Parts: sequence; C-alpha cells; structure tokens
Amino acid sequence: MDVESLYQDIILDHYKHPRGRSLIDEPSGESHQVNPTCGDEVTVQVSLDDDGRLVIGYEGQGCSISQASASVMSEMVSGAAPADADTVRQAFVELMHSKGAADPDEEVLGDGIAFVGVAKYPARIKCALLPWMALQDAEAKAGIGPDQEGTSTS
Amino acid sequence: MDVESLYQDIILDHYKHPRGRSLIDEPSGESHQVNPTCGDEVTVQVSLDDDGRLVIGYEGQGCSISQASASVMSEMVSGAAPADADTVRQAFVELMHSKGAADPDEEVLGDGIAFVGVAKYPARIKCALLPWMALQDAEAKAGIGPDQEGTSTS
Amino acid sequence: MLLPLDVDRIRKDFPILQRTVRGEKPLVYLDSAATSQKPTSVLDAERAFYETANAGVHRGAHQLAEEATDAYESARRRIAGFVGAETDDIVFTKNATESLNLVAYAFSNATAKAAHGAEVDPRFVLAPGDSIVVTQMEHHANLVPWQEVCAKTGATLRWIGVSDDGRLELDDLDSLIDDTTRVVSVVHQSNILGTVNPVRRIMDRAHAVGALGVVDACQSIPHAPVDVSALGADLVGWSGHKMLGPTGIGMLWGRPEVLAAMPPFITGGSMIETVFMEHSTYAAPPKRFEAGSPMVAQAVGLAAAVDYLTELGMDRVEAHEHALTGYALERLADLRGVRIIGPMTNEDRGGAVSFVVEGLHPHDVGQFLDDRGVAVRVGHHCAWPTCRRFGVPATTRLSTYVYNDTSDIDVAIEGILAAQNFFGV
Amino acid sequence: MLLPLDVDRIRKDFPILQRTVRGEKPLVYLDSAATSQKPTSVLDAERAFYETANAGVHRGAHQLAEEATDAYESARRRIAGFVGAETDDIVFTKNATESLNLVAYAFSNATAKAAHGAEVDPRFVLAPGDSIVVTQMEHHANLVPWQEVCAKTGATLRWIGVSDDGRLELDDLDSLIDDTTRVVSVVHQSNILGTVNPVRRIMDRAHAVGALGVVDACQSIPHAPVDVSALGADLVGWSGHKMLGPTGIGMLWGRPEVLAAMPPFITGGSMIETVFMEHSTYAAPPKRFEAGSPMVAQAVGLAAAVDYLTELGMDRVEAHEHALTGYALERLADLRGVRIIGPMTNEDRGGAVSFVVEGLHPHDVGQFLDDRGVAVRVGHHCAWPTCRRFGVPATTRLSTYVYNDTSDIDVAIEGILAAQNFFGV
Ligand SMILES: Cc1ncc(COP(=O)(O)O)c(C=O)c1O
Ligand SMILES: Cc1ncc(COP(=O)(O)O)c(C=O)c1O
Repeated sequence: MDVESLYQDIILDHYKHPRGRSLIDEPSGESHQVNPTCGDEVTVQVSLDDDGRLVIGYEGQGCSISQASASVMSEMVSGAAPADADTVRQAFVELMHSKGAADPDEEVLGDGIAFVGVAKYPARIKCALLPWMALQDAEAKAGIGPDQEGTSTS
Repeated sequence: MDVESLYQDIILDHYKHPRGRSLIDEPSGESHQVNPTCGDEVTVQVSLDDDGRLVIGYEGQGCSISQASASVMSEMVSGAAPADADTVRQAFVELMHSKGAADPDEEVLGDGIAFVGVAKYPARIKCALLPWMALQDAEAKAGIGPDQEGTSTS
Repeated sequence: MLLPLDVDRIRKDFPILQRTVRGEKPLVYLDSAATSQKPTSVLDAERAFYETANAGVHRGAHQLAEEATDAYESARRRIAGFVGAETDDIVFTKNATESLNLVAYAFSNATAKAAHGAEVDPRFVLAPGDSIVVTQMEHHANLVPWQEVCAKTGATLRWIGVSDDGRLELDDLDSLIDDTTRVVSVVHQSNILGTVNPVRRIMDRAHAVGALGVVDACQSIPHAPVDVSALGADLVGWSGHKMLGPTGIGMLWGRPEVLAAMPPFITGGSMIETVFMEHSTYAAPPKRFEAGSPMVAQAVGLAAAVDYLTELGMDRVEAHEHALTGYALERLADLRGVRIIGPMTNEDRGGAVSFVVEGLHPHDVGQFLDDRGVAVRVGHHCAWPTCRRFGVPATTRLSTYVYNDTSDIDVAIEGILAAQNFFGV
Repeated sequence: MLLPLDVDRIRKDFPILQRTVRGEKPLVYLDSAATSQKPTSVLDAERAFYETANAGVHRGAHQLAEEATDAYESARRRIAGFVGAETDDIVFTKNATESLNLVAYAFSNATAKAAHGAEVDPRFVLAPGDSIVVTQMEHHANLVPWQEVCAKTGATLRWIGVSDDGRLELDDLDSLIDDTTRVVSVVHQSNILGTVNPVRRIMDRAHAVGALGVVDACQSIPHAPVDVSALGADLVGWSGHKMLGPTGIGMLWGRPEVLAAMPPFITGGSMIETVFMEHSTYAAPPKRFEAGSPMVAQAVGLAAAVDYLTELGMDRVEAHEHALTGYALERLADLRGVRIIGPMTNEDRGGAVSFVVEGLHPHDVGQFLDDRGVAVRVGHHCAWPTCRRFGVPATTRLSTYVYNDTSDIDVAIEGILAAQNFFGV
C-alpha cells in the first residue's frame, strides 16, 4: 500500500483538468456539501433537459480527491437519465466502502474506477464521496429521482 | 488495625449516653451541619453566660462516631472560655488529621482522645469532625471568637 | 446453591479480587451498584489502544488517526449492538449523569434560544404551567437536573410516589402525567431499592399525552439483557463503569428522530458542520453531542467489557444475580432487627439490597462489614428523597455482580451479626 | 543540533513510538497538538489503580473506597501543584471543551435562573447590550460555547482580530473590551498558529472594566511551565490527553471566590449538599462541578503524567520545543512555495507550525507525509474562522513534544518535497 495506488494518473488528470466545472443557469436543485474535518467544499447543481436527461453544474475547492471526484462525477452523469446516474452513484458508493478490495466495473464507473485506492484510506473516502452526496441531495431537492415518472428513459 | 481500635468504650458510652444533649433557649449562634455522604446531621447552638463562658446546646442524628463526638464536644467546651474551647477544637482537628499516629493529650482533649482510632478511617473523620465544624460555625455566627475582646477570660 | 455462572473461574479474570484488605482478609466486593470491578480483558484493551493506535479521532489523515477512529467507532458499534441499538443512535458521554443532563439541557437550551427568536423544536420549549414527571426513587442524577430545568423555565416538577414495599404507586399515573406534561423521566432499576419499574407502561402514558420519555438504565443494562428500543422510551442513559468498563464513559441512546431534533449541549470541536465567528451550524447526531476530544480509550475498554458480558451471556448474568438476590433477601429476612428497604420479594427486582438494622446506624454496620473485608455502601446512595420516604437517614446496601456468590453474602451476614453483638442491640 | 532533552531515552518510555506504519516505516509522530502519546508510567498507574484500588470515590466507607478516594484526591493535589494551584481550586472535567462550557454555562444558567426569580451572582447574568470578547484565533471549544451563550441571553460576541503575521491586534483593545463587556475568553497558545498571546495584558483590561477573564490553556500547560494564578485570569481550562495523560480528563482552575460564585453546570450525585424532591442545595467547589462518578483512573493516570513531566523539567520541555520549533520554521522557510500560517519567528511562539504549500491541498500534503510514516494533522484544526482569516481552506500542521527531535522534522520536510515533486508544483 503506497501513495501511488491512491493517486492514480486518472485522478491527477481530473484534478488538474477538471471536466465541465462551472455552474448552470436556473438549476432545479442545488446542494452545497462540506467536509467539516478539512473544509473541502463542493456545490452541485442539477436540472433536466428536454429529454429528461441530467444537466450538471458544479464548483468546489478542496483536495485532489474531492475535486477529481467531482470532475469524474460530472463526466459520468451529465446527459445520463436519472436512473442511470443513480446506478453509477451507487456503484461509486459501494466502491468507496470496499476497503480497496473491489474490482470495479469500468463499464459502469468509467474513470471512477481510478478511485479504488481511495477506499483504503478512510479519511479520504469522505473526500471522494462529497460530490456524489451533493448530487444526491441536489436531485432530491429538484424532485428528480430514479423511479420518477417520465424522468427515466432507459 | 481492627474495628475495636475505632470503637473504644468511651465512644460507645458517649453514643449510648450522650451528655448534655438538648437545645438551649435563645442561642446567639446556631449551625446545622450535614455530611452529604451519609446524611449525618448535627445542630450546635452557642451563647455566652455572664462570665463569658460558653453555653452549648446540640442535637443530631447519625452514626456512633458523629453522635459521640457531639457529646464529647459538648462536655469539653460547655463552660469553657471561647479561647480554651478553641484550643480543644484545634487539638481535635489535628488529631483527626494525624492518620492515627498521634499521641493525644488527655489534659487538652479529655474523652476526645478516644477518637484517635477514627483518624485511621478517612470516611469516618468527617463524622467525628461534624459537631466541631458546627461549633466553629455557630461561634462565628454569634460573633464569638478566641481573640475577641471580653470573651476570653483565660 | 448452584449458581448459573462459574464464579471461581470468573474471579480469576478480576485482578483486584485477588487482593486482601484490613489485615489479610480476602476482599468481598458487594458494592457493584456503585461501580463494578474490571476484568483483565478490559484493562488489556485500553492499554493496547494506547500502545498501538492512540491518536486524535475523526480528524487526522494519518494511519494512527485512522486506526484510532476505527477503534472508537468499532467500540460504538459493539456497545450499540449490546443494547440492540443502531450504531449512530449511541452518544458517548463521560457518565450517566452527563447523559441525563444532556437531555435536561435540551429543554432549558431550547427554551432560552426560543425566547431570543431562534427556531427550535417546540417539543423542547417549556413554560410555566408545563410539568416534568419523575419518581420518588430517582438517583440524584435523574432528579437534580430536572429541578434545574424547572428553575430555568418555570416548569413544575411532579413525581410518582413509592409504596411501603418499594414499588411505584401507579394508580394515579393518568392524573400525574397529564396534558401539561412535557417529559417523563424514570429510573429503570432503582439503585437503592432494587425495584425494577414497569417503564414501558409509564413511557406509553407519556407518549399518550405527547410527552417525551426518558429512562435511566444505569442499574439495568449492566445486569440483564436490555433492548433499549424496546423500553418504549425516546432516550435512555447509562454508565460504563457499572458494567465492567472503565471510569469516565457513559452512553445516551436516543430515537434518531428525537436526537436529530435536540439542540447541542456541550459545544466546541467535532460537533460542528461549519463555524464562522458570527454563527455555527451543527453536525448530525451522535457527533452533535460529542464535543471535544472524546473518551477513546474508555470506549475501547467498554467495548471489551460488553464482549466479556456477551460471552457470559446476559441471560445467565440476570439469572445468576436473581438467584443471589433471592438468597440475600432470605438470609436478611432471617435476621432479627433487620428491615429491608425495598421489595422483600425477588420479583421485578435487581441485586441492590438495602436494609437498616434496628439500633445501629448504617455507617457502623458498614464499618463492621469492612472489618471483615466486605465492601458495601452506606449512606443515602444518591437517593436522599427515597431515604426520607422510608424515614431512614441512610441504609446499608449489598449489591452483587457476576463475580459474587452466596459465600460473599454469608460473610456479610456474619458481619451484621457481629455488629449487633458488639453494640448490644 | 543539541537538544535540551534526551529524546532517545524518552522515546523508550513510549511504547507506541516503537511501532511502524505504512509498511515498516518508523512512526514519526508530529501531531501532539491534537493529542499526545502516553508513557508507560501513565499506563501502569491507571492499570494499578484498577487492579488494586478501584471503587466509588467519596462515597464508600470500606477500605477500597478509602484508597480510591485517596488516589483521586492525591491526583488532584499533584495536578494542582503542577500548575501552581491550590488543590481545591481544580475541577476535573472530561476535557477542556467541557471546562470551557462549564464556564459559559455559568452565564446562561445564571441568566435563566435570575429571570425566574432566583438569587444568583449578578456577574453571571447577561442581557442584550452586554458583550463577550474572544479572539479570531480561538479553537471552536472557546468560540462556539460563547456563541451559544449569546443565542441564549441576547449578549453580543466581539473578537480581537489577528494580524497577517499571526498576532493579536491589540491596538483597539480598550475599545473592544469596554463597559459593556462581561467576560473575556482568550486562548493562551493557539493550536493552529502557535502564537503565545499576552493574556495577562488582556485579562488586566478585562478586570479594568469589571469583566471576568477566562484563558484556554490547552496548548500552553503541556508545553511550558505555567502558573495558572499568574496569568491574571479568573478561570483557566485545559485537557489531560495533550500532556501525556489519558483520554477523558480535563481541568478547570478557578479563583476560589469566582468558583464559589458560579452556579453548577452538570448536576446530580456528589455535587449536592442536601436533596429534597422540591429543591436541592449544592456542595462547595470543586465538588459542585463534578457531578456523577468521576474519571478516577484518568485522574490517577494524569497525575503520573505530571510526575513524568516534572521529572523532565518543564523549563527544559519548553527549551526543547523552542529549539525544535526554530528548526522547523527555518527548514520550512527554506522550501519553495511554502507559506507559514502564523508567526514566522520563534518569539512568543509554541511548537504548532501550520503551513500551506502552493498548488497543493493540505490533505494531499498530509497523505505524502503519512506515506513516509509522518503523522501530522491537516484541516482547519477546529479553528475554521482563523483559516478564513488567512484565506486558506485548511493547513498542514506539524506539532512537537518531548519525544521529537530534528530528524522527525527532516522526514517531514522530505515528505513535502516529495509531494511537490509528485504533483509537479
Ligand atoms: C487551544 C485548544 N483549545 C481547546 C481544545 C479542546 O480540547 P479538548 O478537545 O481536549 O476538549 C484544544 C484541543 O483540541 C485546543 O488546542
Ligand atoms: C440509578 C442510577 N442513576 C444514575 C447514576 C449516575 O451514574 P454515574 O455516577 O455513572 O453518572 C447511578 C449511579 O451512580 C445510578 O445508580
């Protein structure tokens, strides 16, 4: 177990070059989440486009893990149907609770698989989960849910 | 160290036959003391007679040690000049803090010397001191003190 | 008498029980209602924590901090499991007294904040005309905090009386707990009388009038299987040191919805969400109620204690003490001049047996027991109003645990006889 | 560099320092500002207490209870002596956070009781228009409780600002602390900046306007000789776990007259004088503030810790850490892209050294240190407003103690360089 297994290149890349990092106009839901231990912050905004697919905005400040996780999250769920986004979110949460023993599915998680090493560092799991918690909360506020009528087209 | 060294005959005698146990009319000072651990209670009243000597009243309920100590106290200080009573009181307090190693002076302490064994039982020291604390407090309330003008004739 | 627990084996786990007192007399420890002794496994667990994992919890990003956090939270999980609770519904405090104060302060704090315009859960806001109900057999820890709440809010304290045989007088329960009642807080098992109270019935009545229900389980959880969520209460407090655990740790269990509605008590680090100079927001329970550096080693030690108890089996612990209590009651009843303060029968009754000896002050009885190596408690047992109820200044109390057997009671009985003999009563 | 303490010898007394982390790397513990490690003598003292003397204190009349009471009170005496205090002016709490809350609650409790007609010391009664003064470098434990007091009484919170070099801005002290000020509470040594504040001057100003003065000495008492009565304060709080002692014990020192005037905080057993169902009266300090079964084993362990520190000599402890801090400041100043948050010089400064690395988040710095076996703290260190003051979300903090030497700092410096290298900043 060493620090390189935590900081995989994909994570560093998302950290240095965050994808889709900006806020959107008139989100239907927004959530600001803070990690009280270290002060990491992330704001996630959601709305649905005309096809019922997710439009995501986000912003944040914090460590490489929380910020890269936000970037990966945005990449994975932007344009996805809420139900699909939920599948990804659940897979990510599960990965974080795997203690590093999981064999994550790249089909589902995309670049999210790079976070497998994070699960070995309990103090960093919260960082990685922060944007995903914000996503869930923002969706709840917007009334967007996986089982919701008309929102899932899959 | 055994229980007989604690319960000397003098103590038992005072416990079973308390001397001078009653309240007085119009005391100039009165103090009610409680041992919060066990609920022992004692009330001590003081005033001065025309010769400036102590008149003592008391009442109480509690264990053999606290009640015998009140009886001995009353016997030793009734009719004494406040300064002399103070000498006795101080000698008694000192005895109680001697951890049982003292060789108490019967001249000063009278039956009080029987309490030498109590000093070996920390939980009982408070019992033995209770009436003497009440005496000191009652005197203070009455404005009677060892150094006080006119109150000491010795 | 064949007891459910193998006391000889158990005593080997408790180093202090090997010692002698008062000149080579074997220690007979009958004061477990005050505090219990600790098995080696508890001492080892605490020490191992300090020697291998000690660090600030929930705050560091280094390996020790991870291990310390893990030790602390795993302790919470095991302790929660022991009382049938969810992990996050257990708050660590320093003792049961703090747990009960935490609850009482929810009321006075909410009341004061509401008066200055803050939004608080109205269930915790009190006013003159409101009543708080306790019993006449409360430990001071479940009485004085409520007196204080009354002094700060204008609410009135009421109490359920105690009958001559040491039972709660529940006939007028429905008039005592009425529409004005906002909280009902009762002891599960009395530390002075030994009585086990029908808390479910009282909690149900509390809920029927919309009051919150609190149970002081200090003397029940160590001695019998207790599922906190089955008591019918909203909040339950107890201590670790009475259940083979270290000094300095207590617990509060709460229904999650109630904990979430409560304002914080002690505030500072670790219980916050965000802090500005002007204002702060608070973390969710249980953290909201755990300000400052917690009792980590103590939680770890207590978890080892519940493991030890679980291995013995709480059913058997209960049966063991029930048998011992029956034996003590019988032997005491046989003594001339001895009056038991509390239920004389062994039904709905725990192993704290209080008594007075005619013509002898409890302090003097205790002294004779001490002289024989028997450790009992004499005094009002922090239940002074209960003593007054029975017209006694104090009592002598025997209290048992897993390491006691009937021979311990026998030594105590001999001591009482010796005292009677010595004082000629 | 020749240090005043023989670190090699000292490290042998701390079992945890023998362990390795993250794959066989020797532990480099630089997180003592969070919590210190414990020498064997402390662990032995706690264990010996449990194995020979454990019993309820101040309550029993048997030999164990005597010995336990003696152990507890002798611990109080030694701990008092360590800070130049009278024994009875030391109150035991569970941590510094409780100590500071105890003080804060004196105000909110007195205010609420006065509103319902009780007689209380008017110094503790607050109203809108009154002010409370803290600083911008407080630990949450000395900030949030005062915010709560304000929320409950209508008083206003003010604070002394912090300059760019991490010192208190005292120029406008006389206008900040004015006639409206009722209490001034300041940290002696900042846990995030390392600054040692001129508390005497601030306390004197508090007293000049008739306010009470409180000092949070959590980070000073473990690291330098401190005579609590010489700080000019009325009340001083600190923790045991940061000074080689067990978790779960804190202290509050008070001027006897002030303690005597304060209403109780946590109420219940042991803090009372008499109890009736209707009302109770309270014991004198320190007991008034120690409700419930106390942290006996922890007090005993902490007394062993102060014995250990006394043997090292607090003057030498201070000199040792001063030298180490100077070394750390120099080495950090030499690094490219490292900004120290707090005083850059070693004057009036303790051994908590916070910094940020350009382009790197503290969490990532901490991770690289951890990977090399170095335990540091990253985050806001429970001083979030102070971080905001410096425009940083968090810092990395090295903090030293008696078991650290310059090689520990060297390993940390290498870790920072490695992090910079890895992230290419
Ligand atoms: C300056 C300061 N004040 C208060 C505290 C709170 O101490 P504790 O967590 O032991 O209650 C700390 C430590 O965390 C501190 O460093
Ligand atoms: C019934 C009861 N309630 C409350 C308490 C208080 O517990 P603690 O002293 O551990 O806070 C005790 C024990 O002393 C008790 O027996």
